[in-house]
Amino acid sequence: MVIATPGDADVLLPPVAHNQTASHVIERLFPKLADLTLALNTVDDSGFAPVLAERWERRDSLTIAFTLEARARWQDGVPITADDVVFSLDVYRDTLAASPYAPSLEPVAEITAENARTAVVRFRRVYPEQLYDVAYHLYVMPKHLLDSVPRARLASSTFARAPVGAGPWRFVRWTPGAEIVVEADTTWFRGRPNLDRLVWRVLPDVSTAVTALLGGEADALEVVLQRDDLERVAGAPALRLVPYASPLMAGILFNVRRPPWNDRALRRAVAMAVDRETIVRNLFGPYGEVPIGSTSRMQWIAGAPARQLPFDTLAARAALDALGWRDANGDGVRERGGRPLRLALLVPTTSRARQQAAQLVQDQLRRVGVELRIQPLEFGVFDRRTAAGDFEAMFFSWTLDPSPVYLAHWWRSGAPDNRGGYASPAFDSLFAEAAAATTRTEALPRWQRVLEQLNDDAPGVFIYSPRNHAAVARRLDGVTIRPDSWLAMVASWRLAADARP
Amino acid sequence: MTPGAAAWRRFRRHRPAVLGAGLAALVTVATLAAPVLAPHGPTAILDPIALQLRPPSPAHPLGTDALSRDVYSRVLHGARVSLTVGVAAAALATIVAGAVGLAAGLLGPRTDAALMRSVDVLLALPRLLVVMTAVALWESLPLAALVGLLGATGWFALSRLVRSRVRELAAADFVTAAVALGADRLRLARHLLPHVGATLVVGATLDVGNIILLEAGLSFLGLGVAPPTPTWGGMILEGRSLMFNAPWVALGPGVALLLTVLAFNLVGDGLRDALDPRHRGAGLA
Amino acid sequence: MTGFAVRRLGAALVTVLAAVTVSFTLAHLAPGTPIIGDAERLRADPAVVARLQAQFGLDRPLPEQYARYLANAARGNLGESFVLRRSVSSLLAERLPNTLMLAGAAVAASFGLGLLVALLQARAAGTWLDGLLGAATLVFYSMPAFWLGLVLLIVFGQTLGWLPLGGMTAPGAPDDASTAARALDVLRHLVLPAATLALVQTAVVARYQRGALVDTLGEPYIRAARARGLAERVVLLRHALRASLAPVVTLAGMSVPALLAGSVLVETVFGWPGMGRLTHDAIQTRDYNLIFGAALTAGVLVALGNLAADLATAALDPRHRA
Amino acid sequence: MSEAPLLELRDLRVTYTGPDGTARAVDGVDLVVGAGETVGLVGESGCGKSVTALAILRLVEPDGHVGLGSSVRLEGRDLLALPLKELRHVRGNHVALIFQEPGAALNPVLTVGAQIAETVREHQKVSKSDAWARTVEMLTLVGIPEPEVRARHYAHQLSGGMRQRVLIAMALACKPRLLIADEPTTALDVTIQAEILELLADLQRRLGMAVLLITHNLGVVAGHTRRTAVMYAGQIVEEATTGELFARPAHPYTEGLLAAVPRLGERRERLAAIPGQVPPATAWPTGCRFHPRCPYAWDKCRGEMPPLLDLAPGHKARCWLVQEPVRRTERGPGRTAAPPHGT
Repeated sequence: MVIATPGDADVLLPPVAHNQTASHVIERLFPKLADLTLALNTVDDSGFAPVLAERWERRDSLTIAFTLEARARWQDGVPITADDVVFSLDVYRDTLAASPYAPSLEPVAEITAENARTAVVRFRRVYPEQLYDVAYHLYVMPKHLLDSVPRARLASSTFARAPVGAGPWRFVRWTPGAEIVVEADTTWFRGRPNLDRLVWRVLPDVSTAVTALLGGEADALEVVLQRDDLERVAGAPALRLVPYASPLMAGILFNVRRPPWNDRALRRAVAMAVDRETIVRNLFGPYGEVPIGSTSRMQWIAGAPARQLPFDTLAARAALDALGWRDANGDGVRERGGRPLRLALLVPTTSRARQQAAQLVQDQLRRVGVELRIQPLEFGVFDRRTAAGDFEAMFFSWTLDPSPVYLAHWWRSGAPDNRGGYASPAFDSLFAEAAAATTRTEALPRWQRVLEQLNDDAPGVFIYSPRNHAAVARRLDGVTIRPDSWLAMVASWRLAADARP
Repeated sequence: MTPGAAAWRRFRRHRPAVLGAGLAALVTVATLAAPVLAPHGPTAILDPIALQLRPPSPAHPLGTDALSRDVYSRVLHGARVSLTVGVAAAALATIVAGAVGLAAGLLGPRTDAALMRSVDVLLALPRLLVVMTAVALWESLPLAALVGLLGATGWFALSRLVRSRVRELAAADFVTAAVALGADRLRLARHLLPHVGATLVVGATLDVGNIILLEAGLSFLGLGVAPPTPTWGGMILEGRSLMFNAPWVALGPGVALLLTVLAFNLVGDGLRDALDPRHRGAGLA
Repeated sequence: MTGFAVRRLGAALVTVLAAVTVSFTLAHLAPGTPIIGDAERLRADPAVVARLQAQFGLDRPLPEQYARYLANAARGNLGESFVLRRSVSSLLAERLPNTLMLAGAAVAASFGLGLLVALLQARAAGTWLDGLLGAATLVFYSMPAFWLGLVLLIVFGQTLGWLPLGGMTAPGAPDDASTAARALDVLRHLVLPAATLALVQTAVVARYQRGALVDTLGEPYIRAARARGLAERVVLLRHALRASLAPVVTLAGMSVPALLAGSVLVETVFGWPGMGRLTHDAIQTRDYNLIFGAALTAGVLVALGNLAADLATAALDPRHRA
Repeated sequence: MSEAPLLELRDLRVTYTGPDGTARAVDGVDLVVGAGETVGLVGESGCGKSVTALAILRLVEPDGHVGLGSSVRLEGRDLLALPLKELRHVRGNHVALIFQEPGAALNPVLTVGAQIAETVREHQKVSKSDAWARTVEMLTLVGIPEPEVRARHYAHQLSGGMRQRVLIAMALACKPRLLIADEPTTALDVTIQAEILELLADLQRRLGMAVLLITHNLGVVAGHTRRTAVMYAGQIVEEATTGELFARPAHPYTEGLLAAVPRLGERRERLAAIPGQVPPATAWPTGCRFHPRCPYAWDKCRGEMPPLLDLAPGHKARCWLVQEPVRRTERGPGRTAAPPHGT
């Protein structure tokens, strides 16, 4: 199967890889202890299936002991032991390796190898998603091949370009800028994948990827986002669209440290002037939706009936007037105390959807007398400036974690990814309550209040959450997609009976 | 018949050049009269849902883009950036080229050697890459800085032509006479300027086309003027990802770009043939 | 001869040095700091950042960084890419052949075609054919390469479906594919990008060469050759073309900067994994070492181009063999 | 009747059309060159003699046009009507041409030997090595030392005299029946001029070819040609045996030319020259074309163009003085006050 991918991988080593393509390949090659099932239930242990660990037991509220599968081997033949698990956590944690995933493993106090087949994980505190954190965020790597590599050099090691894993797939080759090939490991201890090989074909952008699919040069594409591309795929006889809930949510984030955007009422007025429905229809046609708040379709809390700010230009104008922002000089932009109501919005040049949406927002805000200045930036610069808080507003697009607990990274006071500086004791306490709930039924109303708090405070405008559609060739059967990671179930995909040679 | 009139006659007879001049005039008029000629504003979002990506029709002769803006109106307005940058940067480059060429030709062999060696080296730099690096590293560059950058990297070849023309003239009798009469170098430069004028005018005209292409290339790489200001290169960039679905988005600005550059190149060729009789025959038939 | 060689070598060295110096200056004049790894790594921990800065030598004063860079470069060590986390030389080694292939094909094609057009025009100077071809070359000369690429892509890639849409190889070629099959595959992918680059270059060659040919055809020795009863083909190819070739060959050697610039745009349009795209990405992500490495490579290529032009001129025109 | 002469030009007319109008560069020239004969064609530059030479081999195309009524017969065959392929067989093979600038007539990027050899191979079915042997032989013949080495040289490596020898070798390589030498010595040093002329004369004797020697210098034809035609403004103005011409010039132009010839042992500050310049070919004067420069001109000369008038057997001149010789004595040439140079 040829997978069209817009953009090459960076490195094929779990703790240091950053981009999508790399993570998709890595997920095929390296084993986790256990993995989420299709239900994406992160809260309790029933949502997990064994992978490297054949079973696990909770010894106390802070300890889980994993028993490793006896047949598990690295693809060079060396058996996988608990030492590898210990080693892997150490790599993730090493500041020299500087893994971006280290914060997700922060709740893990330590892992010890009780014997070759038993790895014992101790957590720092009691919370419902302990298993999720250690199983979902930790890939196990071969200690015997990586131990000798200096940690700061891991990313540039030869291993990171030609990894030896223990997943259902085996690395074949990586031709940078062109393709990455893996093949089915027929000896894998949980049974071989149906397909023989997977090829990631690097293409310059989604549109070209779609064209490659239409031309039969590729079989699958993770997301067809925009309306025109979707319509092209929908009209192609050899392809079909496989819908799945998207982990993505995008919108505008205010830097609330910068006046006048520290003014909650001003932010609310601006949020009310944004016609999110029109933007979503323009971008995605019928294939996207307006999120209920800071969540995406994929998260199980997305169905909560959260209260939102209405789209109401009149109310927005009235609110702005009331705040003293008026257009006295008739230039179409409101001002207060001689200062025009301007908002500089950083948008990465790499995202066509965000560029387009930003221009629509610009047009909509102009109608209520707010001038939006779009500043397109290369992604690296965009990321650096927003991380440093050097911005007034940013057009973000977040790939959310299956667990809503990770919303904390963005909104909790002083959290590492809280780029806009939003700080609300009310939110923090509501969040703590929600995260402590041990069942979904108990948690849902609490999460709804979390989302409503954010909607009310308007630290951002939550504009769109696409309805993801993978484009897949009709000759493929059994295509199941787990929303958080579209290729998670690829081992069970197969060629349709009539497509077999 | 004065030399000027003779040149004008030669230019008028040069049919492609007249065509080019007509085209250039048309583009200039379009630039100035864009607000009158364009049925819509360049950034006017007409109806983001119903009028998105409409193919060309009587209402929208060049179709609409993903934001339902009228491509025709945007192309008209896009001429402004292209033309402003092209003409201003070419003018700047020409002034520098003239100054450096005169200096090299008149200030003695040492200055000459130093300047021309430097020009050799500068000529070896890929212009697009240098400008690209500067633009990308400075994150957001005002239009004037872009003009400065394109002008500052555009004078190398022309300065060399000017210099050799100056050297040729310096050997001529009237210059020798002027030197014998004790004319200082500044005066001499003033004497010579009209004579290198032809070289400068031709060089400037041809460089306008080059610079317009360069600016479009930068915009195409996402390194140009920020949206929503329409630029042809930026419009082609927007149209690029849509080229399979809505080719008209990239087609309109591309043709406009082509015609504009073509116009300046035609005029430049015509001027060269008209002003520089030695060059006749080597140009375009 | 030795003097000639030394002078040329000196000029080449200066060219390379200038390329590096300009990129170094631009990079350090620009506001902001280089991105090491990426933003997330930066955010990780100020101590880590400092350590990485030290590791890459970015905490040193500028002149020292420059001197250090040159010293290392002279030893063949171009450092490590901050973003791609691989040695710059291995990245360049990987991408350079692709660009050379693309540019080489474009140069070869543009020369063949350009000379052909020029010959047709010069032979029929002043006729409608000359005018038509002249107009055609001027149109291509005035055409933005990236736009031409898009148009070719739509026509030959999408509408006609004759040629692939981008990249350099078809995906997932079996490991046991024959060398010939692989070469053919790359060739199919090469056609459109090379044609894009070549068509613009063809216009340059044709315009230049037509002028040179028309001038040469007016030379007494051409009339003398005709007077000796030589066939028109011999007069045109052996006498006129050869005698007028030197300037255009020089032009080819000097066109390396233009080709490099063109390759940035064309590689972006076609997703060709070459130097141009690498350089573009390096500039966009402020990958300093990679920018310098690319500039160094560009300088070397330009110098080699100039050198090749000198040698070719000497080979073509005995008057220059001094 | 007798056989057709080697070369016979009848009413040769060549026009060029340019931005300033139509130039009648050659305007009705009749000329005969017999086999083995040496004929001189003399005139100032711009009088049409070089164009005549080129027109013989149809080398004026495509810029120039040969008149419809003109004919150029080589042994009876009209070269003007010949298909290009057959004409090429004549060029360089039966009729060879050498030009005045020996440097400019050699291709700078090919070795001189290669240029001779290619001519041989164009006209004779010989192998490369045979052609090369012939090349060396010819270079030896024209008196070039170390011919093997010189053959591999480029034009810029040879002296002017050497180049002219090479051109002669090249012209003679195919043993032509007619050699047209257009100012073969003008660009050379005086001492070398004589050498080259001697060489030509010598070769002509040995190879038995005819030579049409074109020059602006009557001194060159003296002693080298049997007959001489004088050209002015596109027309033959006088034709006679060389001795007759020198002894009894009939046309004032010829007189002028003779006066301009430096005589041996005579040192003069300035050559006596004909006042004025050859008018541009786009605007020949009406009447006798020489009348604006002629010291004898009277009304008839301004109004009516004289035909070629027979003066003696084999001596013709295009001048009304032939009919009214008395006018010559009435007004001597010395009486005209002419500007020293043209403007």
